[in-house]
Amino acid sequence: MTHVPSSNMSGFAVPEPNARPGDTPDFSHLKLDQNNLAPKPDPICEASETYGLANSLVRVLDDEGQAQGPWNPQLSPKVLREGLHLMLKTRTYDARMFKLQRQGKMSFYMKSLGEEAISVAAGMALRDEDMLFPSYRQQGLLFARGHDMVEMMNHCLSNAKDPLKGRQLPVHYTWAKGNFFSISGNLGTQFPQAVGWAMASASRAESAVTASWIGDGTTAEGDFHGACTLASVYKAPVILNVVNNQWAISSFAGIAGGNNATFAARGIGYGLATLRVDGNDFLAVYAATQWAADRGRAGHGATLIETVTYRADAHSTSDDPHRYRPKEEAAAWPLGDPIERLKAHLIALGEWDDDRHQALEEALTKEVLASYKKAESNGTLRDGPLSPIPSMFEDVFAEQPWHLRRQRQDLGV
Amino acid sequence: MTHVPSSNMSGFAVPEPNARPGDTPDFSHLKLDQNNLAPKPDPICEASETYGLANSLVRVLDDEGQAQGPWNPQLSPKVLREGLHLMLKTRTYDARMFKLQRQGKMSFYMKSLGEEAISVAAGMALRDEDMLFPSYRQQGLLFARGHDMVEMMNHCLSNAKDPLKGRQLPVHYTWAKGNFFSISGNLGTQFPQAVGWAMASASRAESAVTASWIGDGTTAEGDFHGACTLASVYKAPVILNVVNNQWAISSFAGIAGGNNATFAARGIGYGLATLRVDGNDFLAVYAATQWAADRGRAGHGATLIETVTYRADAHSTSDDPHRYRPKEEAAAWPLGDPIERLKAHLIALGEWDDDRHQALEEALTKEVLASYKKAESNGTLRDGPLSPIPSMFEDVFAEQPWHLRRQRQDLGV
Amino acid sequence: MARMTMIQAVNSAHDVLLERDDRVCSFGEDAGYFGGVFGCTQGLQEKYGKTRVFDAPINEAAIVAMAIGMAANGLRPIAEIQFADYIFPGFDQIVSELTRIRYRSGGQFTAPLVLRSPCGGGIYGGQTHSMSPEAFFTHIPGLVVAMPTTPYDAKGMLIAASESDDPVLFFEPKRLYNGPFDGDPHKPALSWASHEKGEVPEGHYTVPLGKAEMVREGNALTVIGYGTMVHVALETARLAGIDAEIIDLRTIVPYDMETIARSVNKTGRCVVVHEAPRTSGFGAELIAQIQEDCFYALEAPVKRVTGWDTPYHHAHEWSYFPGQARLKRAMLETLEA
Amino acid sequence: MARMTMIQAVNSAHDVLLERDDRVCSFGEDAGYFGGVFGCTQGLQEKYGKTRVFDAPINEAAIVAMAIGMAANGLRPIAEIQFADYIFPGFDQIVSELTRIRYRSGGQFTAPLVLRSPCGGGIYGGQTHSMSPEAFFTHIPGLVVAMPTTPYDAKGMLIAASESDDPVLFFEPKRLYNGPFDGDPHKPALSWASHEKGEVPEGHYTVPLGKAEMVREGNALTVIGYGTMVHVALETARLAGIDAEIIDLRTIVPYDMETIARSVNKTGRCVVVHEAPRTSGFGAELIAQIQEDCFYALEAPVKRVTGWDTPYHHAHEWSYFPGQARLKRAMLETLEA
Ligand SMILES: Cc1ncc(C[n+]2csc(CCOP(=O)(O)OP(=O)(O)O)c2C)c(N)n1
Ligand SMILES: Cc1ncc(C[n+]2csc(CCOP(=O)(O)OP(=O)(O)O)c2C)c(N)n1
Ligand SMILES: [Mg+2]
Ligand SMILES: [Mg+2]
Repeated sequence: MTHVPSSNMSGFAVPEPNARPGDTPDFSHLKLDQNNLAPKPDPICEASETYGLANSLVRVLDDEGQAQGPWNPQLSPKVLREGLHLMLKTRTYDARMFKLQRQGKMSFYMKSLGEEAISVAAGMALRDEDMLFPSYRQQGLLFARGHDMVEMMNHCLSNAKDPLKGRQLPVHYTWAKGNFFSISGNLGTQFPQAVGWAMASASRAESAVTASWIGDGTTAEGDFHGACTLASVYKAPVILNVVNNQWAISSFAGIAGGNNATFAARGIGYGLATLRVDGNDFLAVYAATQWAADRGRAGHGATLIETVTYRADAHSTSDDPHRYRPKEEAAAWPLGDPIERLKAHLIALGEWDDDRHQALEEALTKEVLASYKKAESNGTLRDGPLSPIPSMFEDVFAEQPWHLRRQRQDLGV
Repeated sequence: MTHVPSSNMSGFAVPEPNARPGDTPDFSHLKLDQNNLAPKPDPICEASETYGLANSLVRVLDDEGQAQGPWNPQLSPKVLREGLHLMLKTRTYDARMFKLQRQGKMSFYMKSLGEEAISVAAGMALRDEDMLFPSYRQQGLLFARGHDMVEMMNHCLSNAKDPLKGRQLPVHYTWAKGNFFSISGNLGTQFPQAVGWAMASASRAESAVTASWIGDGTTAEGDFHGACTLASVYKAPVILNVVNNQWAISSFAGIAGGNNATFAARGIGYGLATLRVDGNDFLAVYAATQWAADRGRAGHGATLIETVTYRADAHSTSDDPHRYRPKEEAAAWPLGDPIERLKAHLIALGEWDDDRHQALEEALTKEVLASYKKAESNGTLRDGPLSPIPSMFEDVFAEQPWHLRRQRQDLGV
Repeated sequence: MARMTMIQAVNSAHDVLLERDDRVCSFGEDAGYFGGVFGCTQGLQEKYGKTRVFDAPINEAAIVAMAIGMAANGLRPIAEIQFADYIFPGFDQIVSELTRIRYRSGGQFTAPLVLRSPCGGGIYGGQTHSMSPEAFFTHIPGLVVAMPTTPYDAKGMLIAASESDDPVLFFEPKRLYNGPFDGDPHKPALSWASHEKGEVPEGHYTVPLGKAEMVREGNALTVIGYGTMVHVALETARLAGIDAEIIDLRTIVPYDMETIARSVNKTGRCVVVHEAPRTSGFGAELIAQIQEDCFYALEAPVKRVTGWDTPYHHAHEWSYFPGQARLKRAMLETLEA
Repeated sequence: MARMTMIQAVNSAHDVLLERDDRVCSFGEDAGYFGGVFGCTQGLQEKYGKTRVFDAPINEAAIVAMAIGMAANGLRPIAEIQFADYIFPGFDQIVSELTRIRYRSGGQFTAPLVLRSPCGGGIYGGQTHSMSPEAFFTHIPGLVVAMPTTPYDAKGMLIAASESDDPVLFFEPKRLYNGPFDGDPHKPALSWASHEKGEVPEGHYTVPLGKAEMVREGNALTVIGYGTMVHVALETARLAGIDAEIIDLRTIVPYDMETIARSVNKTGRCVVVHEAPRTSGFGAELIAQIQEDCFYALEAPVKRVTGWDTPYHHAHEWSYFPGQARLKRAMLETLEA
């Protein structure tokens, strides 16, 4: 028998990231430098055939901007340019909105800088009928679905035309017509709801699948487990995406258990198909989403996808990332920038060039500014006009009960 | 690209057990007939070295009652007889208490018939200092720790000497002196608490480990995930046991996702050491527990153990299993009966015989009866005496606040 | 008309709903093949198939969340929480999600669904099978909370709940499942067969939510309760010969303040009763509103007869349960105050 | 004596506790290296090490459960729930476990620990960063619920909470973190430096739990509140020139009924205020008890000034927040009733 010392505890372990402010960024633990290409099983394979992929990394775009390997979705240059356009649109929008928050035009904002491929590629790979249950960092889905930028801004400005009537923090969009669910401020709650939605679709024999997104930190919530359990038990046509951007707010993925296993590997224990994907690779995200959607549509159940990426800016307008991670960390991120990578690929294909890129950037800047002007004319949180005050008391119930009527009267509105 | 039909949903899946009342029992899906012996890694190995064991089955006692393979804990005949004694004691106690409930002596009871090895072997393999956070079906732990049977019965009878002052349903024991935590009626809550306890032990550099138990059905709760996450993140010296007895109440393990992966495999996603163990094999449970305890004591963190067993009788005194599973299912259980198997092993070793077994059974029956007589003399729920009524208002807070004092006065006690 | 137990009435409501409306589905722990640990959905899986009536994993948060997703996507789920004591893992999905979806989405999404759960004590269930947690839920904007007192109401209210466009939390007093219970544990158990509200029509009917029922008229004082306590109040008044007016709230939120105020303004005296602990129990809300709306009519303080601020005691169940003796004393004190 | 913000006072309480008692540890989401999103534990990990002050996974149930296990095993954890709005995933561990362990084990195990959480609105946090969920917790037997109003109380009460043998839920009104707030959003923000209760001793002291503070004496009516609303009440009374007696409850449960009754019996009129929704808010409990204990002294109904029965509105935050105008009107109506 092994000799085991009877007491060698010096306290429990509290994992720390490789680098804190002042340290040199270090992503070696992620083992992202694997050069062998991940295989691509049939989407209607047994879940167990995907387990190797939980510790691998689905990539299409190599470091030279070439698309290769079995996961190459073989998209037309037109679709690729569309992807680039949408990612750049998302980024331009984010940058402007962030600034406007700083100028007091809205109460709050959250960017998706560096993570644009995750939402845009998924949004493009899915069908319009497919339902989306996002977190607060997939605004790219809205652009991919063609949502109106002015309406998005109306929401963020909490103005009189905010479709959410000023009731939600900025970036907590809802867009029923776009099959985009109401974003919650409570982490993870949407994950099991998405499974319920998917089951309802399946019960009517519809072909739509449902996709949901949560962050690495949020995987720790009980609702993550609830969702995986439901998805497994009922073989629901759902795509459960974990966006591993390495950080929650100030705590790194290791505080969610990410040091000891990949998040994709969580799927193995439920018998779910699992993929670990280069989240900064537009083509890989597109292909993985398509694969999972095909699987779900074919009645083969759910897929858990971990997209490996990096949150390149602050968590939200409320925080300063330089207080908990090295300033240089974003630049050192080994999977690069999703826009730069797709751009390089298009250029390598001869389907894009720097001039067109610059022109696109300028056009988008103008579009965002013009939209903002329009939205601002509908009001801002600071200066109004806002939604009518009596609407505060509406939509609590289908019909206003006596006590809310009284309260409205109490307020004198 | 694979051709995927665009709509072939005919509803989501709702898994069903292989056999319902009237059907022939069928356990083929469990793949329990594997003959190759599971390897035994060093307890301080990397967690990944155990992953194969999540889909294997740690066994020591073969079908002929011979102990074999690397997991053989090489216990002395004395210890083996002790194990047999304790399992039989548990079973005798259970049988009597169940009957007494039927006779109205107590409000409720739950047996552990067929699962005695899981609690007794673990209880014996652990040290007295090790902390236990059981569910309601590990009464064998109390016997293994030498708890007083009369006190146990006092609790179940809710009488004047019930250490829990009549406040808890029967079988929801607490025994602080025996390092046995307060059993909760709320499923799964003890699992993450156990991790906290283990962390506190570790923070004082104590050598004690903590063990907890939940059922297959309970793995679906969020607290299962919370416990695994905490255990993984903080490398806590904890043993997380999933007792897979195939059934929750009327719903089978598949409703917790057990059709699509083993419960042991859940550990892989957290980077926990994982073992799947023949739960009706006293020696295997002993060895696995010892292995996990060694690992925890050595500072190598948590182990998730699935013990595969079968709930051979009703869920509790409130249900009739023949309404949801075949009458013959228990008899068809391929892993046999833990007591019969250990008995056969001892007999094969020449360390036991049928006469001694019968004598032991008779002695235990007498012991249980005598204990019951004593306990009954302290009162029963039906006839009293019970704990003093004013004690209803004690132990809510450390000191009784004014409102509880008032309420006590209101009741006139 | 058939006599039904409350279990049969609940079952019949499901049957009617499942039959009439494709969108209705029903699930919960042990609720499928087995038909629920109390039998409320018995026989329905066989009748309507596995995707209409089915077992759920033991995860109350996931059960609520699944129901939300389904309801938002056009179904009309009725989910069972096996015991009200076990609803708390799902509390976040109820507080933060279910009851806010209509509001936060500006009406773009709704989640019309019913959560059913057996509540209350009186069956020696101890602290984890006896809770009456309704008060927690009455503090959540956007949730209808209801509790029937008879088989007739159980069926009619459950149908109304499922047809409502609001989420409804539907508590069923398990002590009333098989018969009315007047709070005296020493009497032989009564059955619904002998109770007029045990008469339950087979088909579709509704009992409207938000409307209390005056179950006894009187002039001396008003007693307000719901669920089991209504039966206790009726028998207490009868035995003590008190001219009490007794209101069965039926829907706890939104409560029927009109009926309450009318009665209290008439009697000038009031007692509220519930099984749940006293502090911040729903009685507090009723009293706060009654003293606001009926202050000048009140001739005595409104008394509360409630469970104690302790977990539900197992062995001393009948010292915990606010039975006839306590209610009678409170009524007499209120009359004499 | 040093002037401190409420954040610094909370931090200082931790520092004192961690320094004096090995058993104290502190954790929460972002609470370790970063020191919490509001900075309440800033600098403490560096000072006391990673196993005393550390980050927790984003799972509030697991945070509560871990704290329970640690407390039962001899530690004195102080766990942070990042926002009170996010406490609900941990609700079951609080209702079913934390608050029952002493009771159900017959006193063999206890779980003395503190859960801290910033609550309340006034920072445009919308419906998920503004809740005042205290009422839910006041209905749970076995839980002390407290909310400080000043830096001085925050430190003294937090130390008392950690030294108490009962589990304490400690809500910190985040709108008061950096300065007192009287409910007028148009005034420039005040700082604690200019407030006498911003004076906070460096070392150990306690402010006892269960004791209210009379923060203003008066004869015309009693106003009862806690947290931010106390500052609103003080300023409202001052500006309106109403001779109000104002009680800062400080500990919500068990509440200091003696102080309340003494005041209401004196003034005969009362208003209760809280930010939480009205229905089944804690005001209901206070009123129920006041009308029971002070019925014959009351000259007018007790009014509630509260948040509405809706989620906390984002854009119309100041129409949701029960500010001076609403409070003044209620006070005047109560005086005139
Ligand atoms: C239930 C709950 N707990 C805590 C929070 C506070 N919070 C908001 S975002 C966040 C970090 C989330 O990190 P991650 O899941 O990795 O997502 P990311 O922001 O990186 O996209 C936290 C702790 C919350 N919103 N909800
Ligand atoms: C939170 C919670 N939900 C539901 C229940 C009701 N319940 C009690 S035991 C049980 C089945 C548990 O099955 P399993 O975990 O497999 O344990 P076993 O009884 O087989 O040992 C259920 C659903 C409960 N006690 N707690
Ligand atoms: Mg993240
Ligand atoms: Mg089981």
